[in-house]
Amino acid sequence: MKTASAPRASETDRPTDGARPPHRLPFWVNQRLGLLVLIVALAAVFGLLRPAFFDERLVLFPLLRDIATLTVVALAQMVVLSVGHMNLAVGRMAAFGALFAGFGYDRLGLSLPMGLVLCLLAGCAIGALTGWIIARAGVSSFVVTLAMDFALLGLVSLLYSALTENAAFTTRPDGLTELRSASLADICLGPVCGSPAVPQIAQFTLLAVIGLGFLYTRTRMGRELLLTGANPNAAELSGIPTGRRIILAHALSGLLAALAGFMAAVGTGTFRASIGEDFMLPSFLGAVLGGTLLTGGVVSVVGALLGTALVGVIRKGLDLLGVGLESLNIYLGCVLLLALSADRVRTVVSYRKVVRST
Amino acid sequence: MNDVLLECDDIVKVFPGVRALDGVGLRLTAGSVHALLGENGAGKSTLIKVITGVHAPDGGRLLQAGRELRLHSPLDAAHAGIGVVHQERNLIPGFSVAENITLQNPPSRRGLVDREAMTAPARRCLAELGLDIDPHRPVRELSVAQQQLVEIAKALHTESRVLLLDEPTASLSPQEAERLFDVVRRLTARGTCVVFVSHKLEEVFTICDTVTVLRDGRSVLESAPLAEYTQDDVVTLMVGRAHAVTAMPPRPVDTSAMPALSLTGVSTASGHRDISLDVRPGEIVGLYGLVGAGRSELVKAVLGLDRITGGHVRVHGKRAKIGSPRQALHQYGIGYLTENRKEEGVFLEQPILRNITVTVWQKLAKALGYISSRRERDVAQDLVERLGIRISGLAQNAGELSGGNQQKVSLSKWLAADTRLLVVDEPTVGVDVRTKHAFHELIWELARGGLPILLISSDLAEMVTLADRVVVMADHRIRGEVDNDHDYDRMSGRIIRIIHDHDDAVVPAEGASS
Amino acid sequence: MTRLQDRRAAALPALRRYSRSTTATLLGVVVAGCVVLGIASSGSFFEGPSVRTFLQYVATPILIGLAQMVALCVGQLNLSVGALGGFSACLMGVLMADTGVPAGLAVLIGVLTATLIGLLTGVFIIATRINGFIVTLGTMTILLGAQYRLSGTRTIDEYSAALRDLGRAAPLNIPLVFVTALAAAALLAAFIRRTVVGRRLLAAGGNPLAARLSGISTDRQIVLAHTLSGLLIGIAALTATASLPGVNRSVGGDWLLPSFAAPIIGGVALTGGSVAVFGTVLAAFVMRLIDTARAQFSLDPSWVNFLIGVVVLGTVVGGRIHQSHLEKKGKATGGPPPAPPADGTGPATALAPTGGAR
Amino acid sequence: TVKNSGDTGPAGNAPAKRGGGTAELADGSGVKIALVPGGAHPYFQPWKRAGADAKKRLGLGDVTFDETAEWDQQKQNDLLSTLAARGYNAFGIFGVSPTDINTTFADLKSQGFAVASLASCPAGGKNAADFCLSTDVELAAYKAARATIDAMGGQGRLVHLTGNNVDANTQRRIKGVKKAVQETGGKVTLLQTITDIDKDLQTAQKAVSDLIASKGPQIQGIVSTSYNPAVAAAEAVRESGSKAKVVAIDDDAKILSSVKNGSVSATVVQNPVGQADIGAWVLALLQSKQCTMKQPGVTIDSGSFVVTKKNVADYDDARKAKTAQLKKKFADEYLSCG
Ligand SMILES: Nc1ncnc2c1ncn2[C@@H]1O[C@H](COP(=O)(O)OP(=O)(O)OP(=O)(O)O)[C@@H](O)[C@H]1O
Ligand SMILES: Nc1ncnc2c1ncn2[C@@H]1O[C@H](COP(=O)(O)OP(=O)(O)OP(=O)(O)O)[C@@H](O)[C@H]1O
Ligand SMILES: [Mg+2]
Ligand SMILES: [Mg+2]
Repeated sequence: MKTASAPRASETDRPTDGARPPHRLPFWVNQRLGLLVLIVALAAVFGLLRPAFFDERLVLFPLLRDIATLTVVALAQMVVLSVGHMNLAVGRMAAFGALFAGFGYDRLGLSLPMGLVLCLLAGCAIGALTGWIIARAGVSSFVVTLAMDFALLGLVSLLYSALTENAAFTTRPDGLTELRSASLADICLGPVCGSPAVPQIAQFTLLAVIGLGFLYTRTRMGRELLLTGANPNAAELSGIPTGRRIILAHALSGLLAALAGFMAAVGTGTFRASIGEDFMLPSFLGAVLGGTLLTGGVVSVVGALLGTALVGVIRKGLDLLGVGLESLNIYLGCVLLLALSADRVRTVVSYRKVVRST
Repeated sequence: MNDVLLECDDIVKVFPGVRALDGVGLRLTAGSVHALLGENGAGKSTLIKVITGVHAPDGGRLLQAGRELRLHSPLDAAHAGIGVVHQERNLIPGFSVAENITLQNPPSRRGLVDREAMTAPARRCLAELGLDIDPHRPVRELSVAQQQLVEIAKALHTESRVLLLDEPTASLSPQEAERLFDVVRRLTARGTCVVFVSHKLEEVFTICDTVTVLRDGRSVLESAPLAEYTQDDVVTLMVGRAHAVTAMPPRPVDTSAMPALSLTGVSTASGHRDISLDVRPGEIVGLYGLVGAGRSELVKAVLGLDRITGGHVRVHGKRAKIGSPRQALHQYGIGYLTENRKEEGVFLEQPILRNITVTVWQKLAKALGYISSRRERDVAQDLVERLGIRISGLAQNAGELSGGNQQKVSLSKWLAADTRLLVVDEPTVGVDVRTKHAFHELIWELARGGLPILLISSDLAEMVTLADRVVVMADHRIRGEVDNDHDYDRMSGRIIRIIHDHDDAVVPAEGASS
Repeated sequence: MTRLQDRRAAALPALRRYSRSTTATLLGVVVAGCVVLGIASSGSFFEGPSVRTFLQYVATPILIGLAQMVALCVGQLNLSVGALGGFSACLMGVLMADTGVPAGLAVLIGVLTATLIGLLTGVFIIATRINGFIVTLGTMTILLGAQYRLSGTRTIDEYSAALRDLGRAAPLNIPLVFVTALAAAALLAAFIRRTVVGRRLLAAGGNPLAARLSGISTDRQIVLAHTLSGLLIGIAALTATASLPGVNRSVGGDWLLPSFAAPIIGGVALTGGSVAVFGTVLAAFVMRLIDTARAQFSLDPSWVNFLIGVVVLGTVVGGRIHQSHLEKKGKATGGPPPAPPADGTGPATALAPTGGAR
Repeated sequence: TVKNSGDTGPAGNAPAKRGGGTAELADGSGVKIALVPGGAHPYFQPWKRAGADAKKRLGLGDVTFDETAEWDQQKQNDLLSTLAARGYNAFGIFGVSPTDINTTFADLKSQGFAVASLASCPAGGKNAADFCLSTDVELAAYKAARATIDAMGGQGRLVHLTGNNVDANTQRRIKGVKKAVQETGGKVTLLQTITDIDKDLQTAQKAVSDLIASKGPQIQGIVSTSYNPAVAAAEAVRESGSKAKVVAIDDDAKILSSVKNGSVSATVVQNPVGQADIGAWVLALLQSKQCTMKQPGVTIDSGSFVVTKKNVADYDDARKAKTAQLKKKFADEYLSCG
């Protein structure tokens, strides 16, 4: 059905996580590879301009910690995008989850892992509720998650105001401070220790990436999620329980959002209402940059990680160059668009080559 | 009358991984009907898209009246007097029929569209095809076949010297097709050249004068007079070797068995009244009717996609309340191949692999829902080979396949899922001769194995080949029933009579049975 | 055949009714809301100053909602609504206050700049084939930077008194800015319904491939949509500059979400091909009613947010349950071809094929 | 507003001399100070000039002003470590999240940097920075409310406009205003506290207009403890001809001009110049190891002043005097040098 002679987005962006790469296209046409190359190239440029870019403790560690958190946020969005929906309440679901963790630590005296479990359960529950409403009512996910965003925005502030003095739970369970600052350097196998650049909190991200990667490439659920997103009518007619898959996607999204909220709280120190306020745009940006289609049916787990990393690296580099606020955003936007246009040239050239070689 | 209107010279078109056209030539003369034939994926639609400016050719040139013609967009083609009906329906769902028909050059005054002025020409084009629909209705409310006709009406509206019809009759019944041929004859009499693509060779031989046959993107026969060839010659050219039609082994039906699906006095929200119908194990029941008769709607209602307002549905003797196709599949084992492949059949932007295996995941899944990609691929590969689907890899997107191959993909998922009752709605739309035979054999074999099959088809020949009995529907009611004696002419006569006699109150069922 | 025609004649109005039901619901909500507020304020809600205040602030949501609607119409999202609006407003302010450009000229430059930026965004999208979502996110970032560079942290207010007077003028208590917004809405509705160019725009959104095959350049429509979107944002910026106490870097800060909310609540599908000018206007009214209610009942914003969310979610679920109840009773006749339940995207998207540059 | 910086130099040096030379910075060339506000806001703009002046005057290695934190604690943390990587070794910080900022301070301290909490102190009474030099947020709000009550003539109904509800500083402001209202013993009542309207000017304007449209006649005073609502309130009150008195906070040019034209009765000015000026000086002393804090984590009020039409011309003198006095106090009481 493709009619454009130039490659269209869907032709060249097709990520490979969900399926094997179309074997007729060589590996370097892969979009994720393009992102990786961009990231490495930008890091090299920034490293040359400011050698401090490779400072493990002061630059790479926080950078990776940020990427770790925002990747989970992007994954939370990606999961709903896979069924062709959106979750405008990602940030608020993160705050909602973090509220429960904070409450658990502060009032119930839970241990670190138990609090996390409570947080994830809360996120999953609110996500499932959202999904249920969407599936049941058949109303656009945009409207429902927007309404959910409002409801949670109000609820979370009300609960914090009622339960705390300064709109934050400040009790810290044992291990929280360590989790925040621990890196692989704290894990040693005999004399060999890991890199101090890699934060331990990234383990959650790793788990999420592997879990979702497995889900989307290897399992029935993952495939059914994608097909539900690709064409809900055809999916329903093919015997896929689309309603249940929609609920599943939203529940997973809530769970991941809550995980991100927990990670954000660990990163800054307390469980507060403002967690997740700025999650919405990065969630879309990371996912979409990575090759996930807003129209559903195509996701890329690794892409979400790379997309998030690209933005993180650009921002970090600009910070290191000491770009002030009056130029920061201008450069940020320009670098992003230029980098992507450059990558687009690569894709077009590679596509032409493939066509010529056929 | 023998002036050449358009000439293709050594056209090449390459997609990543396939040379869809590899040096194709074509000469179109005024006042002729030119058949463009070839198996699924041979490159017919691609050639048409090159001629209409959708694809830029990677080699070769187009000549119009001896001068080279460069097309940069479909609009250029329209300006050059080339009209087209593409294989896939391409209408704007939210626009009215009239507006779709006049989309190319809407009547307007000073930039303002003139809605009144578009109804008259739209009515005229529709009337030419004998189609009676309100031009103000949005096309999303029309049935697939009606949309197909609107698409043709749209092409008629742009009065062109060269008219390319890519499988226009695929989902039409012979009666509608005949109307179309009248139109085609009128056009050629005016000096238009019509290019006609079809897999129904009978049609081709009734109306075409010249023929080009494509195989694997090459023209194996170029602009030759059709009269010099027989149907078998053409098939041999298309397939590349002699194509023998195997006779189907006899298949007895136990008429006393309990019906697998039985409708009694069913009426639906979409207007069906008093529908009674039985399908027994091992039986192929044909459901025939003109475009818009309500066959597809009836099945959809049975599958829970529309409300049943009266009567009973029994599956294997038990009263059934089916709420969704999913329930139909998993609880009652009913598979439904939709007629609307583009919107409900295939997942265009998804790999072929997933398109085929979607119905079997539940069976393949092990602990944690893990699906071994090897086994999945085996299932798909097996079907791809059985149906001869032309793909460049299982990971290719279904949307990149030729129309007929998409249909096969849509079909194969129901063959993969072993269901206890199969409903197939226009199963061989756009499927080439060889595969159609293969498919007929497959259906036949399934039925021989005891599977009850409800076959909805506008292809009367297909009905006559496969069905045990044909139930005729018109205007949302069952008008009669004919036992199949596998004689095309006799059958078509009887069926037409039933359809046209329905004003005379109830027509007694011809033949026998229920 | 006659029976068939009868049936059709009966089905037609029913279908029309269905397609307009969103608008009808919204109209009902607006009327009911006004009545409730009127009673609660013991009539003062209908007095001159209240009416004026009410209408004064409907203008912005209408204009930005329409701007977003035009982009949605061709299946694009415009994330730079707020940033572009804020930037144009600051540009007008700076031109008048700092460089002494006469008000008329400054306003013209501002609106034209917004239009031009919209045009460039569109051109960039089709030239690079990068997802419009990412591109507008990029332009959003750049424009935010530019806005800050123009205005810094100050509030620019030393500009034309005449412009401000116009911004506040309200003959018969109908503010001019509101009239401007309504005029824009009417013109836009006429443009899309009546002109050939407008129909092309809608066709390209409804089925990009079909439009292309009918000789309509989808690329051109995308550029046109972004340009129009820019123009409407420019007008929104103009009304903001005229009616605000001054312009600063916060202007446009909360336009993004309302710009989506208005058209989507008004019945526009995210997938393109549908417009609902009246629905968008009504949705803007609904959102404004909530503001007013908040002031009228001295509600705590947390409670307001919570209640909005819960009420919308409740209505969504309740409405659907009610509808299926009706269907069971067989009262709904001649409804549209049934979409599979729980496809989550509503009937409008059920048929809209995906594809095209989004 | 910082035209006084020329003479703060001598004023700054004076107490140092009296301290026996010990509090006078010997060599600041190794000290690189970063002044990091929570994000862009008019309040922090004086830091830029004051920081640059301090650099010149004290001969510091560098002083930078970086507002790219964008009101996000995580971004601010990242920014701080990036600044550390760029070689900055002393930090004057306005923490985005008062409940989280101690963690950040502790991080920086543990890496051997001098840290000052400027313009806001961590929530919860504990301060992990070397010192906190800030206006008491609650006190400033209290003063603003008092000023409003005075302007209202000691009775009537008051509305409080402020920013993000779930922010520790907002909660403190609300407390401050409530306290002032309570002290009137019922003569003044707090009609409403409207939160979450500082995000942008249009929201603020809409909220204020709605308020005046629905409750206009009942309101005698409006106190705004954040920027955008103050701008909006001044305008709305003048427009609608309401008799309500508006009291704002901070001394952005727009607010000052409103004070001058009478649409704002008073504004409570804090002391950002002093914060940056003294902050930089003390940070340099601490980072160069010339001095230590006698009592680490001590909180010092940088002062707040009510500015009305009467003293709008010369309120800066009072602020300067307060700054000089603070310097002396630092040299005499808080620092132990040598
Ligand atoms: N956009 C595309 N991208 C990649 N391959 C394509 C694309 N369009 C067509 N092809 C390939 O080109 C070949 C020719 O396809 P075409 O649609 O012309 O076949 P056809 O002769 O019309 O077949 P059918 O009878 O099934 O309609 C097929 O192998 C098809 O897979
Ligand atoms: N009385 C009617 N009023 C309105 N629409 C009708 C009426 N009768 C038929 N139609 C239209 O015709 C369609 C009937 O479609 P259905 O798909 O069931 O027919 P069919 O017998 O399968 O024929 P085909 O699919 O070949 O058109 C309906 O979808 C509807 O759009
Ligand atoms: Mg074809
Ligand atoms: Mg049908």
